[in-house]
Amino acid sequence: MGKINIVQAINQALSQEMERDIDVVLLGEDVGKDGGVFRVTEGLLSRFGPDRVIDTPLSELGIIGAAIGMAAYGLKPVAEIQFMGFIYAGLEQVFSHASRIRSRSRGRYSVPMVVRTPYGIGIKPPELHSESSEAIFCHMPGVKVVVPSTPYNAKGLLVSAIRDPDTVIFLEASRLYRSIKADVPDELYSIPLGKADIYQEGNDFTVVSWGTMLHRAAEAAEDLDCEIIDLLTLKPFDEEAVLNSVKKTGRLVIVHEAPRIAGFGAEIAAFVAEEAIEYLKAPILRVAGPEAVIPMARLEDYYIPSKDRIRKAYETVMKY
Amino acid sequence: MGKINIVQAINQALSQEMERDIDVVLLGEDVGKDGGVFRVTEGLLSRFGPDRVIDTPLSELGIIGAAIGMAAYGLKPVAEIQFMGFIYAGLEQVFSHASRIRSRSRGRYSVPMVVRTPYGIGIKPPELHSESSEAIFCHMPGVKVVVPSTPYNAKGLLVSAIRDPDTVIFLEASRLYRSIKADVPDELYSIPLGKADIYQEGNDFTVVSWGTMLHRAAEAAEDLDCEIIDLLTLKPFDEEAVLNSVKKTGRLVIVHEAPRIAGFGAEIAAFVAEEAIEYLKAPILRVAGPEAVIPMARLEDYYIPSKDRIRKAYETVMKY
Amino acid sequence: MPTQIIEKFEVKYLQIIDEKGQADQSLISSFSDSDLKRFFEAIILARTFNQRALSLQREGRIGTYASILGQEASQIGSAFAFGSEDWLFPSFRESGVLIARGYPMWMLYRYWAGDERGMKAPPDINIFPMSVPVGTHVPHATGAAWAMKLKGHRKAAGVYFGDGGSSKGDFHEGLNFAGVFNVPVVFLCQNNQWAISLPRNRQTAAKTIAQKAYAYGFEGIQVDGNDIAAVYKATRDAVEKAKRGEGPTLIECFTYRLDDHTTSDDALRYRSKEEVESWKAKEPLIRLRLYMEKEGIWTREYEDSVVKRAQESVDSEIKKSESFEAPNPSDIFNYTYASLTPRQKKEIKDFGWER
Amino acid sequence: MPTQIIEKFEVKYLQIIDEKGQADQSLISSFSDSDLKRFFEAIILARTFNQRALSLQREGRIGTYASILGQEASQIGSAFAFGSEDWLFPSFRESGVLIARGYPMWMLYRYWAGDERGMKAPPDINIFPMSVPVGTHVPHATGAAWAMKLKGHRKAAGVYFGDGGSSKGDFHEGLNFAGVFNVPVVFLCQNNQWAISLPRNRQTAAKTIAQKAYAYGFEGIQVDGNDIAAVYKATRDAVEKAKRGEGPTLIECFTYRLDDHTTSDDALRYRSKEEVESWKAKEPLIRLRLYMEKEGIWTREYEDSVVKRAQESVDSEIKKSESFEAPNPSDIFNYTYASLTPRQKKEIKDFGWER
Ligand SMILES: Cc1ncc(C[n+]2csc(CCOP(=O)(O)OP(=O)(O)O)c2C)c(N)n1
Ligand SMILES: Cc1ncc(C[n+]2csc(CCOP(=O)(O)OP(=O)(O)O)c2C)c(N)n1
Ligand SMILES: [Mg+2]
Ligand SMILES: [Mg+2]
Repeated sequence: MGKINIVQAINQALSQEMERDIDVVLLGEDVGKDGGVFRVTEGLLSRFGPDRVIDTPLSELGIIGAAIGMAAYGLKPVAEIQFMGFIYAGLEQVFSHASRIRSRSRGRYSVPMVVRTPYGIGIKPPELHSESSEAIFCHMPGVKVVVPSTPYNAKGLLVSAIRDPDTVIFLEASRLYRSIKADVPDELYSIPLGKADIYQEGNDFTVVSWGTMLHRAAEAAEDLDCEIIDLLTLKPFDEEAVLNSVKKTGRLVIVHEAPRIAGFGAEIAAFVAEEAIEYLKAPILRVAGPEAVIPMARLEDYYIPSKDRIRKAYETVMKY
Repeated sequence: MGKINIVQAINQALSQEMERDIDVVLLGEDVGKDGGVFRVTEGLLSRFGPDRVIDTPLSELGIIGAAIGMAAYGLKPVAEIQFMGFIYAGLEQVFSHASRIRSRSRGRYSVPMVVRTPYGIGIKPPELHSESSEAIFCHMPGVKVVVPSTPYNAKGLLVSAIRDPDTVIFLEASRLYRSIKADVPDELYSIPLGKADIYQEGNDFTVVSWGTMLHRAAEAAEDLDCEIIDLLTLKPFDEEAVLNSVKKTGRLVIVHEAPRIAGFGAEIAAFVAEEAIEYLKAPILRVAGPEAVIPMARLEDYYIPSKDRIRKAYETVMKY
Repeated sequence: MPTQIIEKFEVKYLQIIDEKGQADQSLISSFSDSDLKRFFEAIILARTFNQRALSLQREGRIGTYASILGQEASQIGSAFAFGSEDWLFPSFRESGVLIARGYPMWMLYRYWAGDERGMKAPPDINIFPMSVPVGTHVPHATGAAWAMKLKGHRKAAGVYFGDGGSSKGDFHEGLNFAGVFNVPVVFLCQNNQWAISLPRNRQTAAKTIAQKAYAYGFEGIQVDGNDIAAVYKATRDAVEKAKRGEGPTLIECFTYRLDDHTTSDDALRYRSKEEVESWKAKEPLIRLRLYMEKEGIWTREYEDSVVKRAQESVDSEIKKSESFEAPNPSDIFNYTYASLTPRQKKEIKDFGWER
Repeated sequence: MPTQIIEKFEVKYLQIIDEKGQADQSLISSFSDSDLKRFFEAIILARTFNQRALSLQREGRIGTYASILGQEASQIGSAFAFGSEDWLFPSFRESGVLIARGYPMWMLYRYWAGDERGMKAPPDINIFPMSVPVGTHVPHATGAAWAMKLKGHRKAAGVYFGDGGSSKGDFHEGLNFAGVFNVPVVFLCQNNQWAISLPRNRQTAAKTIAQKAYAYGFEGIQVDGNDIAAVYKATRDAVEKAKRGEGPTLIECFTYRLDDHTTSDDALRYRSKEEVESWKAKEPLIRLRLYMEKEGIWTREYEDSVVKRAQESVDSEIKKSESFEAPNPSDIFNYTYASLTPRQKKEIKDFGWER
C-alpha cells in the first residue's frame, strides 16, 4: 500500500497483469522507449521486452485494426491511442469490427482487447487533445466504456478491462493523471465493470458524473447533502445505482465535460425520465460542455463546466 | 407538380441545384455511370459531365477528405457515401476537420459540404447496410444533421443543405426511397433547416420521430388523438416545436430505429426532462433499437421497432 | 551527378498455363496429375455452388449474392496454398475460398440467406467471417499474423480483398504494419478489374496493384489470376516465405468478374458485352481443361462425373441449409457481448423472448 | 519466360549544395545572389522566431511548442517555390513555411499561446490552419487542388506532413485521389527521421518515403532536405509540372529534427546525443553560409546585420502579440457554425456572455 497517482496506478495494473498473463501485450505510439507521452507505460519495455511493449507507426487505424486481429487470434492486446482526439481514425475498426465480430461469427471469434486513451479537457494542450467523446462509443452495442476517477479504481478497473472477454474503451482523464494521490494496494485486485461507486451518500439530490468532472461535481457540492454517483462504467452503466438514488432523493443533476447535445448525460436523464419520473421533484439538469468546438488554452476554462455552473444547477434543483 | 418518390425527389433537387449553381459537384462511389446503387444520381453524369458528377475510388475517407478541400476552396461538394455503414472511415474527417475548420481559422475557411448517405434498417441487405448512427453526428458541434421523411421534404431540405454554409450530414432512409410517392412541385424550393414538421396535430400525447420510423409511428397512432412531430433536422433540432407540443399534451414517446442507449432519442427525452418536467403526466418512453448488433435479414424484423411495440408505448403513456 | 538513383524496383508477372492451355514446362512439372484434378474438381464445385446461389436468389430463397464466376482460379488456387493451421480473412466475394477450405456449403447458403449462423466457422476451419466493409479487414490479418509470430507459432495468415479494397486506408495501415513488424501474412488482391462500376484504371493511377507493396518495403507480384497453377505457386511461395520469417508478400491476382457485381447490380449499365466476352475466353476452366486434355488427364466422361458429383453435393447442401431450424430471435442479444447485460435481460423480457 | 517484368521504377535523390558547401555548378547557376540571400535571411528569421518561441514557452508565455530547428531549408525552400496564388496546407510543425510566406509572426505567437485567432490567415495569404491530427489534412490539399483544376484556375496546392504522417490512411487516400484525378498538388514529406520517439526505419519498412508515390502512379523524389537549393528546385519543378496539368509529385525532404519533439518532450529518452551531433554538422545554414562565403556573398557583417534585423523584427512581433486584446469567451460559440443556433444563443445567455 502506498500513495500513488493514476499514472502509477495504471502502470501497476499493466505491469502486474502482464506478469500474470503472458498473452497481454501493449501497443501504441511511443509506449515503449519513451514510456508513453504521459509516462503511463514507463519501464514496461525494459521489463517485458519489445515483443510485449510495442512501439508502432503513427497509425491509429492500424493499431486498433491489428489489435483486433491479435485479440481474435488469442492475445490480449492493450492498445494505447495517444489522445482521444486521434481515436476517430479507428472508429470504423471499433464500430464495424471489434463490436461485431462475436455476433458476426456467432461466438466463434471475439475481440478481448482494451483501447486505452487519455481524454478530457483541462491541461491546456494543442487542439484536439481535449476530446471527451465517450457518448459515441456508448451508443455502439458490443463495446464497453470505462472511465476511472481515482488511482484505486483506475487500477482495479483496468485489470477487469483486460480480463474482460469483450472490447473495452478505457478512458483516462489526462487532467487527473497526476493530480490525485491515494492509497492503492500493492497487489493485483480487480473492480467489476458495470458497477457504479457511491462516492458520497446524501439525501437531497443525486449527482451523476464520471472522470474529471466527478471531482469538480463533488467540490461544488461542499456542505450540501447530496448523493454523488461515480458511474465508472458508462457502458453498460449501473442502472440500479442511479435509480435507487434518484428514488431516494427525487432530484438529479448530471455533470460531464463533453458537449451536452447527445452526450452521455442525455442517456442518464432519459433513463430516469422513463423509469422514475414519478419520483422526480425537479427538472433533471445537465451541466455539460456547450454547443461549440472545444477551444484551445486561452478559452479552455470558459468551456469546461465550472464549479459555479455546477453549483448553480444544484441550487436550481433544490428550489423545487 | 407530379407524384414522385424520394429517389426522384432527391435527383430533382440535385439536378436543379446543379443547374442553378455551377459550383455544386457530386462525388462518390458509382454515382456517375451507374447512377448510384439506388439510382439517386441517375442521368446526372450525362447531363452535367464527368467534372461535376465524379465516380471516385472506393475510399470513404478520401471522398469526405477531398470534399473538405473542395469546399474550403469554393466548390459546393455533395458527397455520397454508398451506405451509412461505410461512413465510419470518414468520421475523423468530419469530427476533426469539417466541423472545426471554421472555428480553427476563426472564419477564414469553412466547409459548406453535404454528405448524403442512405441509412436505416428494413431492406434486408447484407451486414452493415442498415446503420442508423445519427446520434454520433449530432453529438459533434459544428455539423448539422438532416433526415427527410417524404419526397416533398427530401427535395426542399436537400436544397437547403446544399446552400447551407456549414457541413450537413443528409440521411436518406433506404427503406423509404421508393415506398412513398407524393406530389412534389417541379420547381426548385427550399425548406429551412432546424424546423420540425407537425406531421399530425393532436392532444393526448406527443410523438417525436424521424425518417422511416416517423411513418411507422404514425401508423401505430391510428385512431389516437396524438401530435406527431417529424423532426426533419436533428441537429440543431427544433426545441420550440417539441416543447410546445409536450406542454400541450403532457406525454411524450420518441421512436427511432437506432440503438436506444445514447441514441438521439435520449437527447429529446433529456431536453424535455429539463425544460418541461412540470408538464409531464407520464414517463417519457423511447421505442428504439435494442442493445444488440443489428442483425442480418432473417432477424431484421425482430430488431426494428414494430408497430406493436410502438403502440404499446402509446398505450402505456396514456395510462397515466 | 547531383541526381542519384537510390532505389530501384521491378514488378514481376507470373503465368504458368496460358489461355490456350500451353504451360511452362519447368513450372508445371511440380504439379502432379492429382493436383490438377483437385484444382479442376474444386473449380467445378465452386462454380456449381455459385450458379445455384444465383438461382436461389432469383427464386427469393436467399438474399443479395456476390457471384465468383471467373475468379475461381484466384480464389481456389490461393486457398489451396495455405495449410489448415493458417488463418484466412475473406471479403464477401470469397465463397470459392471457403469452399476450397472445406467450409460447409450449407452454412454458406444460410449466410447468404441472411442468417449469421452461417458464418460460425466449424472449429477446425480457421476462416474469419467475411468482411462486408471493403478492405477494412486487412489489418486483422496483419494482427493475427503478428500474434502467430509473437506466440512462436509457425503459421501464416492470408487476406483477400479486391482492387477496390486497395484504395482504403485500412489497406495502407495494414500493409505498413506488416512490413515494419515483418509478420507472416500474404495479401491477396483479387483484381477483377471492377469495383461495382469503377474500372481498375480509375481505382488507382498505378499501373499494377502489385507495385503498391514497395511502398511498404516488401515484395509484390502480379499473377495471371485465371491460371490456377500460377496463383497456387505464387501463394505457396509467399506462404513458405512467411513461415520462414521472411515477411509479407502482396499478390495481385489479375482476373475478371464475369457476372454482375451482385444480384442487385446490372453491369450492362457501365461495361460492354464485348469486354465481358473477351474475358470469357480467358476464364480459368477452359485453359485448365485444354492443358489436362493434352496431358491425357481430362476426358468428357471425367468432367461429366465431376459435374454430377458437384451437383449432387450442392443439392444436398441446399436441402440441409433450407431444413435448418429458424434462428432464435434472442440470438440478436446473445452474441453482442460474451454474456447478457442487465439492460439486455430487461429488453429480452420486454420483447417476450425469454426462454 | 513465365515470369516477366511488367513495371520498373527508380527513386531519385537530389542534392545541389553538399554539407561542405560544394555546389553542383550546372544546378546552382539558376540561383542569383539575391536568391541565396533571400534564403539565408529567411532561415535566420525563422530560426530567430523559433528560438524565441522556445524561450517564451519556458517562461510560460506561450504553450507547448514544436521546434523547427534543422528543418528550415525543407520548410522555406519549398514554401518559396509556390506562388502567392497557391494554397498551402501545413502541419503543426510548419512555422517556417508560414513565416516564409509572410504570415504575421505575432499571429503565430498568438496561436502557440493557445489563441485560435492566430490561425486566421490574412486574406492575401492562402494558408490553411495547421493540422494537429497528423497526416489527416493530406486529402484537403488534394481536394483544393482538384477544385482549382475543375474551376480552371492555374494554381497548385502544397501539403506538408512528417514521416509519421505517411503512415496514416489519409495519406494513402489523399495521394491515391491525386493520382487518379491528376490534380495539381505537391506532397511535401518532411522526413525529419523521428516521429516523437519512433525512428524513421520503424515507421515503414520502405527504404524511402519517396517511393510510396509509385503506389499511386506518379513520381516521388527524395531531396537533401538540409539543402535549401535542392528543396527549392525540386518543389519548383513539381509546382510547374502541376500547373502544366501533369499531376502530383511526392517530395521527401530528408532532414532532421535537431530539437525535442515539442517543449513537452525529452528526446534524450530515446535517441543519442551523438546522433544529434552528427546531424548538426549537416544543418542547413552551415553549408549555405560556406557556399555564399566562397562566392563572396556572405560576410560576418552581413550575417550580423541580418541577425540584428531578425531579432528586432521578432521582438516587435512578440510585443504586438502580447499586447493583443484577450479573446472574447463568446468566440467559443461564434465560429462553430456560420450563425448562432437557438441553443447556442440560450447557452450564451446562460453563461452571461451576451453583448
Ligand atoms: C467500405 C465500403 N465501401 C463501400 C462498400 C459498397 N461496396 C460493396 S462491394 C464494392 C466494390 C468493391 O470492389 P472491389 O474491392 O474491387 O471488390 P469486388 O466487388 O470487385 O470483388 C462497394 C463499393 C462497401 N461494402 N464497403
Ligand atoms: C493522428 C495523430 N496521432 C498522434 C498524434 C500525436 N503526435 C503529435 S506529433 C506526433 C509525431 C509526428 O511525427 P511526424 O509525422 O514525423 O512529424 P514530426 O513531429 O516529426 O514533425 C505524434 C504521434 C497526432 N497529433 N495526430
Ligand atoms: Mg474488384
Ligand atoms: Mg518526423
